[in-house]
Amino acid sequence: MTTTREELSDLRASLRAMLERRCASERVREVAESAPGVDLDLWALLARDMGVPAMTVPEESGGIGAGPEAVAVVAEELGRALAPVPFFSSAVLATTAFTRAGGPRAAEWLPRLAEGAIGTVAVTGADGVPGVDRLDVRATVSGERIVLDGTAGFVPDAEVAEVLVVAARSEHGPVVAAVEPGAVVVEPVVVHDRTRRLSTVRLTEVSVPRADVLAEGDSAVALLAAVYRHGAAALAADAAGGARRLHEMAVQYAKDRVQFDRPIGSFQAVKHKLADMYVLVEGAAAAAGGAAEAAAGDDERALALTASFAVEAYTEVAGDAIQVHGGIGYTWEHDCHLFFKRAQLDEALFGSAAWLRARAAEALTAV
Amino acid sequence: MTTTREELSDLRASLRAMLERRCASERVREVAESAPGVDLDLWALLARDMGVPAMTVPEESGGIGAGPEAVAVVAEELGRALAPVPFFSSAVLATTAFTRAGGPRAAEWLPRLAEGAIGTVAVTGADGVPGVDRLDVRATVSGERIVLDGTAGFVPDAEVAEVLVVAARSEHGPVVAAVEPGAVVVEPVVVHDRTRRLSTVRLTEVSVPRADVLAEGDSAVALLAAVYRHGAAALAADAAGGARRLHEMAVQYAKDRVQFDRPIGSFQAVKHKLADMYVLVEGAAAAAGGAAEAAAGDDERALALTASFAVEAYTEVAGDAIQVHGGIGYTWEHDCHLFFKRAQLDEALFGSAAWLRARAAEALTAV
Amino acid sequence: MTAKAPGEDAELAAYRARVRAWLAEHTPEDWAEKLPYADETEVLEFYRTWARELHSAGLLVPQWPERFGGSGAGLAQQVVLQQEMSRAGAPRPRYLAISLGHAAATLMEHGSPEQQKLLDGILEGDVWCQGFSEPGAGSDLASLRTRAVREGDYYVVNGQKIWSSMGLYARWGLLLARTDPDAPKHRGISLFILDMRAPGVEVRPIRQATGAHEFAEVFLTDVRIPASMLVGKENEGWRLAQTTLATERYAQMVELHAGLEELLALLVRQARTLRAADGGPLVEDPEFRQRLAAFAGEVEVLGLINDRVLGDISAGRDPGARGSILKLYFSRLLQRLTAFGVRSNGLAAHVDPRRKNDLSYTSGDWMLDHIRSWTWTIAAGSNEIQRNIIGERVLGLPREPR
Amino acid sequence: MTAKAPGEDAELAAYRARVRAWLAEHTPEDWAEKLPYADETEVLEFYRTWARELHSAGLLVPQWPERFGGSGAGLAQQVVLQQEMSRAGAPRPRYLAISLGHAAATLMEHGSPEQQKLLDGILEGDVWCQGFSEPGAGSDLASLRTRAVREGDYYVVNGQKIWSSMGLYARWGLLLARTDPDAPKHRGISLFILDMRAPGVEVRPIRQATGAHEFAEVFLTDVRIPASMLVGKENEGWRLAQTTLATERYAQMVELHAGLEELLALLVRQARTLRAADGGPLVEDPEFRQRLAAFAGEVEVLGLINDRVLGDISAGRDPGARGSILKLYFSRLLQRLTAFGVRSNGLAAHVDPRRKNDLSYTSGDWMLDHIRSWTWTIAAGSNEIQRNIIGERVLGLPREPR
Repeated sequence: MTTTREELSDLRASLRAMLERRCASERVREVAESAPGVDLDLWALLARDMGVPAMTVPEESGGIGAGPEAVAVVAEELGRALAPVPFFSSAVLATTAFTRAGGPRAAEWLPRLAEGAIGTVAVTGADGVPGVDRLDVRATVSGERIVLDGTAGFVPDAEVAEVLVVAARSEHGPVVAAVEPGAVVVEPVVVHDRTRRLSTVRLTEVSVPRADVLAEGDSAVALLAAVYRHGAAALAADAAGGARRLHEMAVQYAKDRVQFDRPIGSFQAVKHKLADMYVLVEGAAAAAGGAAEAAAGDDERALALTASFAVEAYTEVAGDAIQVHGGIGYTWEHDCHLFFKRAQLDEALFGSAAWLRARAAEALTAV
Repeated sequence: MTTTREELSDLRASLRAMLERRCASERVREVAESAPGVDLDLWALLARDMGVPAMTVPEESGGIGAGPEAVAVVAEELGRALAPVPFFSSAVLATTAFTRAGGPRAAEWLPRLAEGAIGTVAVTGADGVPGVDRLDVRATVSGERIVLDGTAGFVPDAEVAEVLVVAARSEHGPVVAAVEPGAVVVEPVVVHDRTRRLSTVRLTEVSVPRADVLAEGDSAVALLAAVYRHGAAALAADAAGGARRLHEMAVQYAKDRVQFDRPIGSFQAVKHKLADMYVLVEGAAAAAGGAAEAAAGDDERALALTASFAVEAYTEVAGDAIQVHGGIGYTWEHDCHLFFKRAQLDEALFGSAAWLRARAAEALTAV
Repeated sequence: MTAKAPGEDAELAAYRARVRAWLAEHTPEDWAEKLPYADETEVLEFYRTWARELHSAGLLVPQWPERFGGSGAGLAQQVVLQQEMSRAGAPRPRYLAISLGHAAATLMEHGSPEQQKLLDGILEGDVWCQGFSEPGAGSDLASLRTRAVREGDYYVVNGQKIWSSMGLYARWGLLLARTDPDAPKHRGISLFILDMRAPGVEVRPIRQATGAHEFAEVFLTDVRIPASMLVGKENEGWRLAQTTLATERYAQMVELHAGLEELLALLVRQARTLRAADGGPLVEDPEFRQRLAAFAGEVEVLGLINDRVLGDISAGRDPGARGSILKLYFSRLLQRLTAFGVRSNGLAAHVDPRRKNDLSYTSGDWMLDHIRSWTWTIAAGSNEIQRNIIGERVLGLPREPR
Repeated sequence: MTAKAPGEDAELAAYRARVRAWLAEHTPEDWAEKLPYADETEVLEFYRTWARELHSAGLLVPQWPERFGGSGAGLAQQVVLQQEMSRAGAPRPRYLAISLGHAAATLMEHGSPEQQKLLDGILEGDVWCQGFSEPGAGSDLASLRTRAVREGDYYVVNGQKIWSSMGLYARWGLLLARTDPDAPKHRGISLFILDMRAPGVEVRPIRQATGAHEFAEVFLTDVRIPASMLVGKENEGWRLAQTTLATERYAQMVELHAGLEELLALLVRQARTLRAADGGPLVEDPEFRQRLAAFAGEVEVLGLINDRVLGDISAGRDPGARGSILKLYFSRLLQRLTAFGVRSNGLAAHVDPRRKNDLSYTSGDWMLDHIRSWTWTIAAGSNEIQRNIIGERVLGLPREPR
């Protein structure tokens, strides 16, 4: 589905309005301090009133099938609000996995995901790094079933997921299967960024029927590559949204805060820092747009180049924002550190900037 | 020989005074545009009046045997003046080689070098990179003689050298020998930095008597390592001296140049850049001192860490100095570019910053 | 550069094929090797000829409106043209950069019909220069002192210009001069078209750190400029020059971006034979690869930012001060990328090919390209000025007290 | 740290052996694992005990003059002590940083005999805090508004302090307050010793981004400070605080430098089991190695700069404003090095060990250490202020117009 510029602009405005109402930073902090650490009410609202989870689900599977620009807009606004909702895990990762897999399990799950059911993927190594060669779950064939053993680390929203897509290595290449949450052990891992919930997922002789296998061999490789790409693109958009918000905060502070009888924003040291940050913010926004296109277009090189730029720009902007705010920006009560920690996690999750660049370098140096 | 702080300070002052008189930038430009591109008159003067080449030669070999601090002071002042003299090639590289070699050839050459005779070393690969494994000259034994074949690149002052110390690879490890200039082909290589003269040295079946072999095997490895270390330390000092001079120029310009009805140095954009440059300048000076100590003390790790810092700081200061000077600093008539090009060459010559760091990493990660 | 609307693909592909075929047939051989060693007159003649040839194929200024000799080509076609010129290794007429860019934009937007006739000369290869900066007015351009006094049908101009790009080679110049000495700084300045052959115009080359003479000083002594060569209204030259400069920056960026991609491609080719610090092939060195990819990412994102800006412009939306963003971003990227090229090439980057003429910033002589990058961080509003513009005009931060 | 005079070697080696033996015997076990999870009172008691133990061995303040309880140890011994504490993994009494540093320096240099008696308490583990910044006076410290009015033998103090390091735990405080409201900014300020248990002193913790409470707000309502607790002369507190702060910075740097070396060593140990972006061992990755060596070079050079400064001080030469250089250099290095630690450790760096107390910047929790680095770039004169100081006081550049 293509979207006009005006539609995108409307989407952004209405989503921002809702999030400013329902997901102010007090609410983010409240969710962070309580179980399950995910704002299920907000998620339900986003599903019901805005159709957010449906946007990434194809029309033929009961979704809206929005284009990459629209998905990027949603991810940006969620990042801007630090929204603790399972958009990344469910609407991006799990939805991409089922969409690429097709078949009966996709037909079963995609309509539910579109309505707000939560899925996630366990497709990284124990250290949370993506890549078929980095998986620490092994699959062995046992008659008509496949048995999974091992660990996937830093799995998002596994505590609240109703279905997990698990990737494993086997003798015949990778295997991707849908697994019920009851079959695995989910151990929460508390990270500094409290707006995201991550877990270690352990599988001990988890026996899966053939029917739950979503992909094998080459098609599993392609499915996983797509999941990694869309994941990186979503994090890039999250970064672009967060960076812009932080920059707005810093600019406002620089206009308000007076030192040496002048607003600090009148000093070149601060003004020029804010200008450099703005370049990064505009770059991150352009990069997030490019990453969304590249993910949809299966362009590995462009995806890696743009996504790595965006997440790294976010960490830089976040650090500079603290510096501009001075002591105040370093307090627990101020929101700077929430963005800072999310920025750092965006950079590391589902493939760091360095991991992405290593992939880009493959394409750049291919003869 | 140890030197007091006051003696060092006197040395610096008298050398600076002489160089300001005899090696102003007009003179540097004049030498650069004419053959042989080396200021032999100035070198003779430095030898006669200041004992500069004698400082690196041990007392027992007819020199002064000054300590590393004094040598660093000399290299700094020569770098500050962009002096086109064979200090690096002859007083540092060749003198270190003969001193470490000892024996009859050293006894012959060290007193001459101390008086200002010019020697150099051809101990790098064709690409000018140091390292026993990077040599592109091969040595084969032929009866009582050794035959050298191959190329050494970017050899300093080979056009005016009266003796060359050549390193070669052989079946039994490296060989280092003293070679007469007449036995080799010297092809000048014009580099952007016109204050240094570099050449490609080609050897075709150059037959050397056993007596001219300065070191073989492990002792050759040690000799070469010492030459590389002292070379890097001298370039670090050159960098420290040049960086400080450039910074002084930039500070003065920032005080004098008025834009928007104010001296540009009153703007934080310029003021803070000059402050950051000053940190680099002070760092380069401390690093050059550390590098001199480390070279004398055979401390590979400290040498690599400090020398790489200094030469890289110089390139940064040089770039920033152009920026502070604006358009004027970008003209041929202004001296900024002379320093800039020398800074770049200091970084690359005799092992780049990256090359040095690769060596430091060996020491840093050794179990 | 991404984002091609699906509908355009076939048409664009046909355009690409046509451009590629033409360039394959017409691109001069060995120009990149020979031209830098040629005399300036030869170089100028080469570019005049090449510009005329390009124009005859509709490839010099496809983006110009038809009435001025272009074909009103859109952004996508411009991008394709630049990509194909990179691919073919075709010369870009850099001596004509101001002629085809800022001068042409000024004439088209603000010129009288008489002035617009000069566009024909541009298509014939006339070099234009800029007379903006003065010895006392660099970053603080508005404090310029060159005076233009109306005397009947003429303005009589006296003063001195510096950093006049292409000044040494120019047939015409865009000149800023003060026409009202009593007005506040920005207000009393007018924009003129200066005949560089007029009596009283003296040009002296400025030799740059690269050895080239891209810039010149221009001395103006009782130079008589016909009043018909005043562009726009008297005393409104400042605003006029600023807006055309800004617009021009966006258009130019398509070519600048293509240049960065050329530098990256060159570096990858070189890395196949260069060695890393540990002696292994540079192209396989993880540090080189990480940095290469980081630079490629920055280049990619520059293209995306510019796509957005050009998209806004072609949709009639104000791009705001994003020209400052682009200049700041591009110039710093060019500076760091060329530094990376120098380092990657080791001592080979230091060898001086002793070229006589090369105004390119993508000459492949990494050291000169690196040095030349300072023209981008200093000229046409230094990066410090660009940061002020972004801070004050875009972000609304308070000005400094004077 | 290099440059040991040849004569000292045997003596220093003996000192090193003695320190090493003592630390091997006395360093508390598992403190680094347990202490961050302990209650604040336990932590304070731990550090008090440890400080007393160190002092009994002459290792708490060897650099202090003998008359105050030290042994007048020189720079070389201090460096050795720091190196050996790093090597032994011994706790550094960071809660006492101000007590042993700035407070002690102030008392020794400017304190009356009565005031100097407080040094005994410091050696017993008394925590001191600073009351300098105010909500409206951060970077612009001289515009502080807390008032101290002389009434007989007392000063009555009213006002509010913020970013008071160790405020929550302090027995005593160094307080800057305005005693002459009519004097120009810097002139009317005095320095006091504040009894944190005095009536009218209220301390509220500030929770930082790391979760720790290193800083506090201090509210002062009609607090009566005996006139004998005025340090130096009335209205000269500003200069006094500045000079002791500067001197202190040099001495502190020996320990800070040792901390950076600990971080580097930790990172090398971790890199042996971590993996690079391409899946290989991180410790063998050329990019990691280049960056590691670059950081190690910066750490090495910081030590060398500080050696020079301390050499100047001990020879009675004015180190100038090199304190600003050291702070600028150290804080940026710490920030970038901890960022590198975060990146190198991948997602493991994000796991929150949920510690209750950790004021260290070398905790090994790279993310928290990284966040904490902003206290160094912001507090005690932000880096922007340090650059102004270097530009104006060292380089003599003109001040900005006000």
